[in-house]
Amino acid sequence: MSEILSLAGANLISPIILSFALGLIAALARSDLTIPEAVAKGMSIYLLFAIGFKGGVAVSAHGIDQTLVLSLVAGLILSFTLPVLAFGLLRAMTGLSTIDAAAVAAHYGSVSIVTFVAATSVLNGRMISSEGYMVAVAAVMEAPAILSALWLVARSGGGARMEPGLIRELLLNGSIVLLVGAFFIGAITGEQGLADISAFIVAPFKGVLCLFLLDMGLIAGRGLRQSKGVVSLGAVGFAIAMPLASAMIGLGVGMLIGLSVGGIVLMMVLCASASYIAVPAAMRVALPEANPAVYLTLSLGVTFPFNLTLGIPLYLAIAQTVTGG
Amino acid sequence: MSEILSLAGANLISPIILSFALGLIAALARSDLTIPEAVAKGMSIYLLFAIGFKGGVAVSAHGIDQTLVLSLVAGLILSFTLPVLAFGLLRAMTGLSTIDAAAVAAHYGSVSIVTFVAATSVLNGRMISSEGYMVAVAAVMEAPAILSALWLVARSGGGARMEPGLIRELLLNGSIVLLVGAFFIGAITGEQGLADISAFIVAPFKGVLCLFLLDMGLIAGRGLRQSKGVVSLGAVGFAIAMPLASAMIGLGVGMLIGLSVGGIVLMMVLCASASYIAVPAAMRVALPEANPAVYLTLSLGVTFPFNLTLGIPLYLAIAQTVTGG
Amino acid sequence: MSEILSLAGANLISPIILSFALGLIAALARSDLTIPEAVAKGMSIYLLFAIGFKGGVAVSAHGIDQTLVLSLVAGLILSFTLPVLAFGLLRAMTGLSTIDAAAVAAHYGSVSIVTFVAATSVLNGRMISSEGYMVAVAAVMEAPAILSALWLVARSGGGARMEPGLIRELLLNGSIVLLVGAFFIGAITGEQGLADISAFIVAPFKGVLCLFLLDMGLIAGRGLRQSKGVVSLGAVGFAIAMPLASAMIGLGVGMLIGLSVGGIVLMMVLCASASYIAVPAAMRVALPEANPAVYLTLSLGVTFPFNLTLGIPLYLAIAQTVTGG
Amino acid sequence: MQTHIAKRVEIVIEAPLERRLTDALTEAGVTGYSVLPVLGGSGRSGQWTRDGQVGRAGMVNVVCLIKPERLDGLLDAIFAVVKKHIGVVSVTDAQVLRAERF
Amino acid sequence: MQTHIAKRVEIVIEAPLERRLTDALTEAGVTGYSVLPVLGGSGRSGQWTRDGQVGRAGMVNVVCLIKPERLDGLLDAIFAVVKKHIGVVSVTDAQVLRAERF
Amino acid sequence: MQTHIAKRVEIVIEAPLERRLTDALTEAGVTGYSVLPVLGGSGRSGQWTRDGQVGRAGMVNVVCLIKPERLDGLLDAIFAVVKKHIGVVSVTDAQVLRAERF
Ligand SMILES: Nc1ncnc2c1ncn2[C@@H]1O[C@H](COP(=O)(O)O)[C@@H](O)[C@H]1O
Ligand SMILES: Nc1ncnc2c1ncn2[C@@H]1O[C@H](COP(=O)(O)O)[C@@H](O)[C@H]1O
Ligand SMILES: Nc1ncnc2c1ncn2[C@@H]1O[C@H](COP(=O)(O)O)[C@@H](O)[C@H]1O
Ligand code: NA
Ligand code: NA
Ligand code: NA
Repeated sequence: MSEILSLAGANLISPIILSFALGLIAALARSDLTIPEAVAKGMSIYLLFAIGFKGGVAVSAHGIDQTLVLSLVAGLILSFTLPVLAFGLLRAMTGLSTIDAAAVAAHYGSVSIVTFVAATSVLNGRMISSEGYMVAVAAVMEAPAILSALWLVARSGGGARMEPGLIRELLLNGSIVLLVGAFFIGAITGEQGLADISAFIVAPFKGVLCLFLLDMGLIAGRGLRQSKGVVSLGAVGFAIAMPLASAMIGLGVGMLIGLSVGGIVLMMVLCASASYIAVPAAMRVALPEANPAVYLTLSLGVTFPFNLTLGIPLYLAIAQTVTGG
Repeated sequence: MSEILSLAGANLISPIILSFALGLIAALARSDLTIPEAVAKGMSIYLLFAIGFKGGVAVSAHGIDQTLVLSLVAGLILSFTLPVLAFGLLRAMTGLSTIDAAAVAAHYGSVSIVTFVAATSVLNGRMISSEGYMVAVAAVMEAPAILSALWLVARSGGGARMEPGLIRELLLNGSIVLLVGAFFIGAITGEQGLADISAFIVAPFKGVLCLFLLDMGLIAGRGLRQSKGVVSLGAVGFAIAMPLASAMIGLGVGMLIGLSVGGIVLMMVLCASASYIAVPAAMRVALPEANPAVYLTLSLGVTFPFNLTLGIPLYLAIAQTVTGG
Repeated sequence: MSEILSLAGANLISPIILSFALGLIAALARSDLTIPEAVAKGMSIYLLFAIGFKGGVAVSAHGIDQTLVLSLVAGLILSFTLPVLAFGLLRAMTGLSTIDAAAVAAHYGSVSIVTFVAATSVLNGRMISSEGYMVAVAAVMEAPAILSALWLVARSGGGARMEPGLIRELLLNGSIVLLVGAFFIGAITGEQGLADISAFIVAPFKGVLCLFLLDMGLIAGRGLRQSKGVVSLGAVGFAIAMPLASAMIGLGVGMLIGLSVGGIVLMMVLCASASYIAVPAAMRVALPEANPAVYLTLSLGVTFPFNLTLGIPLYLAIAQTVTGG
Repeated sequence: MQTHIAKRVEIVIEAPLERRLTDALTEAGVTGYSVLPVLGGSGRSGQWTRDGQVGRAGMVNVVCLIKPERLDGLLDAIFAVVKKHIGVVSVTDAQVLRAERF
Repeated sequence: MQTHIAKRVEIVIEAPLERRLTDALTEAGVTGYSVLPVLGGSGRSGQWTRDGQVGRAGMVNVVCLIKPERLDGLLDAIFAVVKKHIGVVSVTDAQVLRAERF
Repeated sequence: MQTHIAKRVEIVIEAPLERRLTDALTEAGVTGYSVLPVLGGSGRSGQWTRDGQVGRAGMVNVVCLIKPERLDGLLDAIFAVVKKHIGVVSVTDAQVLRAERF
């Protein structure tokens, strides 16, 4: 226990977490500090490209082992099914309408790439290796949850629109294409490719992540300020209970598949994290009646900081304890 | 021959080319992946500054040899005359109007700095040195072709507008000023200056180039999708024949001047590449009747990827064979 | 003397200064070279974060010595009082109205972070260490001068508006929050934090500074072109006399407090430099009747380049001579 | 200079719906439109800003000049898209040069 | 499609005053507004451009659709903010869908 | 609040011609104008977007408020620039505060 706490403590005083805290505080204090939209988008492109590329290189180096396909399939199934769990929890814990609950559920079945990146960075800092293809699992988990949410609404007789072109749009979403594309470029060019561009995608990575998290903190803080009274205590409880529950499922799945400790932690983080970039945009198209303030507050305002600060070290400690690693 | 192929193959699986391919595929598949305009412009400023600076440092290190002036003069003459060749080929191979043909010709007399940068990066990867001032030759070749195109139209009785201020605008074009300015800064501050900022302009250079080519791929792909039916097969043939012909002229000129193998390759690339940034904007002012879809499709949609993938390794192989280098 | 000149000469041929000169020349020659607003803002965020972080790390490494509090208090007092000196000089040397003079005075009591950064970079280049907390002094000196200027106007019966919320806005200004926040992150995470992200905030720092100064040169040049006839010779004289006088005051204060030579130079630079980012925006709110062309021309068009080129080496030479360092 | 009567329709709509709206405009037979960025704003659904956003957040302003006789059909097409969504539509009387373009 | 008469008020104002203007709009009871970026321009106080700016420089264009009867009160509120500052205000007659929103 | 009749002229024009247009406006005696960015659009010459563009591509929206009596001269000046180029021009009736500025 004290080990977990010291781990969490060490995690909390990293530049990454403190940058997020700075953004959060600045926004809550109504500072006019902002990061231009183009710069924020540029950093997110950089992070997706770098993480995808490094994942691909790792696969090219260690080869494709048999758990790769299992992991991808598991990711797919998890992304399809976690929303059902989330939906159930939401109906039990909150008074949200079917549509709002389904929309929130979509976010929790999908993933937050930044949380994934932060977890990778914690693993790297502790010299714990992980399967390179976990980044492909992350990509696979982005979209299916949205379809589950639409199905949940349809089942309840709600007016979810399975718009023509929506599935296509989900699969060809910019972040997925970039992540998967960079993964393949990394897998094809391998160590040689990495050597070519590591001064760009490896060395400054953590620093860029700091500024990106500063921005995330600013957005989360602004969102929290806007959303006073929008979410109930029960909803906040959900936003902490759900990642914990999902992480346990991720733990079980990861062990079943036979992932390394690092891989298990990343699988837990993928399950536990909630999308706040791709899914919100999809929801505006597919479930416009759902209230954005609710799902953004929960996923970006509560679950994201929870995972970033306490979740990741906790998942790591649990994974290490359980696997004896 | 098999050597050329293996060279081309090695070139094709570099992160740079694959990033371009990723952008192209993403755009053709209608993914919503985009790079913000400000980020793309920022990267292009970075690349121009870095390439100019490094060229200047190289000149300050190796001194000004007698071929410098010859190269600049040759570049000027080539940029003035290549459009005439292009215009002739276009009239022979395509049914383009005088004005469209002249506009296309202007692009092929000018240069693509990104192609030049990609070639430099291939040379560096093979440890082939080249004259630092080739970057100044590139700058010198940007604008003259535009004047030739206007002259071609005027000669045919067309309504080319030699607008007041146009020449001034061409010479003080942002990319030329930045490239030449950075060249002088590099030449003045030399190795000491390079040591100061090499962690910025040397180390991450190739990585930035990848993201920039991703963007070029996105733009080229979007252009190709838009321009279905705009360009004839003859025009596409021109867009491949012209760089090959120009490269041969560049080869002859480079040998005549006495450039190194690396310098000859860069001279071939400058001749073979076609502008798609500065010249299109100038054409909208000077030859507004010309159809932008035609010249953009040919220069960015056909010639640029051709040079990037097959052209550069081919020119290198030819230069090495001919010079015995 | 000749030593000062050679120092100034060495300073003048650094990539940083030459980049500024390039921007200035490009703008004066009406080149269309521009840096996108988002990129410029991104670079300024990077610079503030990096400089704040490094200052914090320095404090965490060397500990808080007793001069820290003295320096902060001195910075506060200087920022409050320098506008009075500036106002007096302006009334003596120029025919500016009370309101214009007060607005200009506010700029000279505040600081230019970029000048501070350039000075740090000169000190680093000469291996002269300085107190890490000088960056906190810089933050402390940003805002008070604005209040002094409003007081100067009110005293003269002018209509300065002490708007509700203005003080809050000044203190929570984005640059102050970022600088101070990064300082604390650096102080908390210390050498370990620096090691994590030094490839991002240390290695490429000077290169980013070059591009940022290129942009400053472009803005200054555009401003100078616009402002023909706006400022009198007397005002230009002020824009050179004021930094010299302030630097001397900074020298005295720095020695009194017991700063190191590097610290004294930075204190001189803080006193001598004039704001051109935060204060102009505040003036538009608080003193809208003041003419922006006047204060921007003086602070960005005259004092900034003066400090950058001649001022910094001069202050360094003086500090070394006086302290015998 | 000869001018012609036209209607200027401006639609502030959520960015994720931009393509759906412009597709609807095209189907309704407009000859062109322009998309202008919006930095931020406020409405019944609260305040928002584009600052620092990474996803397709915020609103865009789609401007469409049309012949007056097309207005009704166009508004129907627009309404079908914005109906359930956040957004405002305004129409102003305008005059255009080169009527043959609209 | 049923439309309703409205006024479209557009204010080009210095960026540092944006928040003060939108606060004044909100106090004057408008139900919403949109802020559009301006890249550059020219006026009595000279020419300017956003290019390369680091601070809160330049102007923004605040657009506000309102019921006609609110116009006078709104213009007073706007004028109190822009009075001493750089900026221009224009009003056009417009028609809006979904009148209940304004 | 006293308002004055004016015309609001909006020109969507190719970015490379921006300076030529604003020079023509200034020569035609306008007292000011604002340039707004356009993200993308569609017209007879196809669809376009600013995304990822490096050069001076795309269009800008130049807005100009003028006294009604200046309109004709202004449209002539504008037309001389846009004639051969891609672009649309619209005029709406407007009212402005502070008439002395126009
Ligand atoms: N009255 C209005 N005038 C101008 N823009 C508005 C107005 N009402 C809403 N908007 C814009 O439309 C967005 C959505 O409005 P709403 O659906 O009311 O939340 C707002 O955030 C504004 O950008
Ligand atoms: N007549 C006008 N039409 C459109 N925008 C204008 C006009 N006059 C001024 N502006 C805008 O308002 C800003 C300030 O104008 P001014 O207060 O006259 O300097 C200018 O820089 C333009 O962006
Ligand atoms: N009817 C229209 N309404 C609004 N903008 C238009 C319209 N037609 C054209 N545009 C804009 O003007 C640009 C050029 O139009 P065009 O010359 O028709 O290709 C388009 O890409 C749009 O941005
Ligand atoms: Na999840
Ligand atoms: Na060429
Ligand atoms: Na000062």
